[in-house]
Amino acid sequence: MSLTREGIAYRVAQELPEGSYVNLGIGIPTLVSGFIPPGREIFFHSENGILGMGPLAEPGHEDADLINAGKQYVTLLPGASLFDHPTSFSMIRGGHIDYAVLGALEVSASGDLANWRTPGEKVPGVGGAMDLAFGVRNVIVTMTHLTNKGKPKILNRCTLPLTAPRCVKYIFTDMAMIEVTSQGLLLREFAPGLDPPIVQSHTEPPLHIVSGCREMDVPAKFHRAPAAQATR
Amino acid sequence: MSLTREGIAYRVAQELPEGSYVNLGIGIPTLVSGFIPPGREIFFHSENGILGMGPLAEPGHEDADLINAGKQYVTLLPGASLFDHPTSFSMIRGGHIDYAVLGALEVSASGDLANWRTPGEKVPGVGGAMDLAFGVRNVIVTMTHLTNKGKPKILNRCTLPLTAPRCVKYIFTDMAMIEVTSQGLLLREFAPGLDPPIVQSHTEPPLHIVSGCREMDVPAKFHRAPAAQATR
Amino acid sequence: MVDKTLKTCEEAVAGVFDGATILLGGFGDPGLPGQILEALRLQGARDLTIVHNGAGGGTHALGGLIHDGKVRKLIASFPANPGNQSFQEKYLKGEVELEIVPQGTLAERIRAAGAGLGGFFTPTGAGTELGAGKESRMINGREMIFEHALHADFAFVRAYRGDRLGNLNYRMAMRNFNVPMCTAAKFVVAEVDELVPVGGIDPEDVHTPGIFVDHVVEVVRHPEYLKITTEGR
Amino acid sequence: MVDKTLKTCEEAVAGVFDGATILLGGFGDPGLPGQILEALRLQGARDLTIVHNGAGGGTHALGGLIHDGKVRKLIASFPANPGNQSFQEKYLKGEVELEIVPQGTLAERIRAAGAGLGGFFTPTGAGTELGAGKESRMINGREMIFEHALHADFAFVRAYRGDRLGNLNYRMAMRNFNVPMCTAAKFVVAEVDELVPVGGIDPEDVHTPGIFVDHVVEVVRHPEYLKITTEGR
Repeated sequence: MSLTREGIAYRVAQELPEGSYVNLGIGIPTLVSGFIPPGREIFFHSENGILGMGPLAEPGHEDADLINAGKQYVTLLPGASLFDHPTSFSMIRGGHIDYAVLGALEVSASGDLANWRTPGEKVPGVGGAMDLAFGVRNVIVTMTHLTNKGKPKILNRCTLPLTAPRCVKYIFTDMAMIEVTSQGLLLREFAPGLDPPIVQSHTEPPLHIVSGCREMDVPAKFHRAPAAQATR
Repeated sequence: MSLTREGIAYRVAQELPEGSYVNLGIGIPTLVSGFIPPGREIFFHSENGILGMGPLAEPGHEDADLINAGKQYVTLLPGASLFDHPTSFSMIRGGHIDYAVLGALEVSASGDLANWRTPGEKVPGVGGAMDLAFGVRNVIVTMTHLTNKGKPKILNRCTLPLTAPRCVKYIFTDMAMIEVTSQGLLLREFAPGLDPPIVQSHTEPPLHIVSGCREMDVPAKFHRAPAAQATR
Repeated sequence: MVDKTLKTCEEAVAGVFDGATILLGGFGDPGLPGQILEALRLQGARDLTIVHNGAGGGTHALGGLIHDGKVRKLIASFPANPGNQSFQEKYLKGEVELEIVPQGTLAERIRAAGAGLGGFFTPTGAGTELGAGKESRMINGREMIFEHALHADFAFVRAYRGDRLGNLNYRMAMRNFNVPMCTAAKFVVAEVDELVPVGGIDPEDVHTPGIFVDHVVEVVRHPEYLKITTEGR
Repeated sequence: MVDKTLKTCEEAVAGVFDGATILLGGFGDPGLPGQILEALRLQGARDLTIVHNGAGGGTHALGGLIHDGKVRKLIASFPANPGNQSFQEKYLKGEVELEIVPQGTLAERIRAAGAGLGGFFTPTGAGTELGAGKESRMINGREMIFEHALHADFAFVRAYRGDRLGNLNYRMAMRNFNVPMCTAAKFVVAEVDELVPVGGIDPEDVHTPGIFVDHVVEVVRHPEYLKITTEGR
């Protein structure tokens, strides 16, 4: 068993504390906002100058002048604010954003992140990825544990060009929740039905299993059977 | 004869073209706004975040939150804008302000300006003077031609600490209007009743008298008798 | 009386010369000066350097300009969108040069130019491919790299409301790169949804003071964007 | 529910420690947190470094803090006002250290800290007494000097309206140093004229987004300022 994409997003959402300022990347991170526990106040930031974003706009109710960094039409919650790019990236680079939830291609044992140049990609594009990786206090990576060829994405050393060195704090995958520390990678949680040795077998660097390492608390609807996982 | 302080301000005011963005320093420069020809649209800037200032507020009609850089209560004209210090000094340092009219203690033949540290002054204070002197395209100096001890303020070389080197474009005094160029100081106008040799005798560096050098066109009420001048 | 209004976008782009550097405002559609871009496409200037977050979509606006071969170089943070065919084709053929700049660094370099600064030290990019070869130093225990101010000949932006003094007001997410871009070019034109009388924008609501703007032109939005807007995408 | 409001200015300054660096907002009275300053004066912390445009007037507010000998160092652009007796006395006795910074450089150094930049090159001050000894280089044909980001432990400002999320709105000339100062300290408190419900400040009118603010406290203005205001000066 492992987690669906929604399952990863669900698990990350539980981790974000009340009152935190959060930037969500494209892909799995985008799903996180849908799983924030009711009543918990979280402020979502978008690079193009929005703090306090609400859900995507309902079809037919889009505002032509209000998109997020992924070019989707969004809404504002009460207490939102609007600003220009220099201010928006002051929030990011100045360490004011508490959490960036980002996708990743590779993460190293020391927290190096590679997520801006895919192998074989012809036209590069970095967007705000580097600013987020360098500037945000807590960089959370969400990704599938393995490439679609079944190779580990958590490596001793990244092979792809880095987005930022030593920036990742937590890795949430369909198999595990891992904390990156100066002492190495700590395995804190594993997906339902897995165990630490299985997670280790799919992870290149050694994992230190914390006392209290436990199964992830994620609803059954977000679990995925091994077969489904193998075909991904 | 020479000019009163108002006369100097009057003469400077005639020089500012329609549509120009102007920062006025403290002292004689402050008086300039009162002499702008009717119908000529000039935009006055204040370092503390105002563009489009109007006259001083009438007593009893002050707005506690609206002062200029000299801490006087001011008004706004239609089309004014308000902003923070970084934006205000972007206007100055970024070369967006067309004219700064500043007081001076000394100006050198090459346009060096000294106006921030008075001799014998115990507590220094620079304020926005350096940013203006370094950043504004056309720095206009207004001052009395002589110190109150009768010594020239226009010198071969400044003796006081510089505000900025080679920044002054025009000098307006009670005796003359002088342009600073890479070829030296050009005497363009002299006060009513004076002549170029008299102005030169009160000026340390050599003055080049331009063809067409003429008497200043300033109303008689702003002329001052020599006696009055001597007592200042 | 000062009057910075223009009647047409053709006037806005009339002075653009071959080899000019242009700051192009907008992030996605909000703030993108679509009608000025169309006028620029027809105006004929070539070998342009365009500074913009992305590379434009389809074959209209920036996509069109690139498609027509008018762009020599693009300075952008994210030209990699699948919709940017015009750019991708030209880039892969080597017909357009690309300088990739992290989005925050791009905004800050433009701001620095408008603020009269020579450049700044930022952590973003240090120790990566995009920081390679750049001057670097440790500041407060962190490696930082030097980034230069980015000046331009022209800036074209879109705002919501404007007046004859050049004051601009944006709505929602339109401010983005437009606020710094208006400060960093020698010649700045904004297309606006609505030209209002002087005083029609409250002094508290002026996001770009008129001092930064040379001209304002009122135009209806580019039909391509109206379509996108009403249909969503 | 997030609630950044405080009931009193005493709470705002409770954490200030001996030797702390404090960004003090305001230019003249607009934006000056007069009530927080009075609370700070009573709080007792010493050896403070205060960053402010001037040196305060009379013996209230910043003048009072200096008068009481709580200030070890002032970083300011214009401490030379004749009204600043408290500072001048202490300075001339060598009891307060002074760092003079040009006003624009001061604002920009604070902004740089808040923006995560290490510093910047500016022309202001090159070749003068205030530029002496600083790293310099030619950029685009102009001599520029390097200025470091200016970080602080605390920032105290005054705004017009605030909400429980820390969003702030200023009126008229209140923005001044307050906008950058709120971004550049570890702990930021704003005193406000009016605490409004969330949504009471339009998203377009938020000048300091709540992300930069730790606490908001509603207080009536310091009587010294009310007096000044109604009597003029």
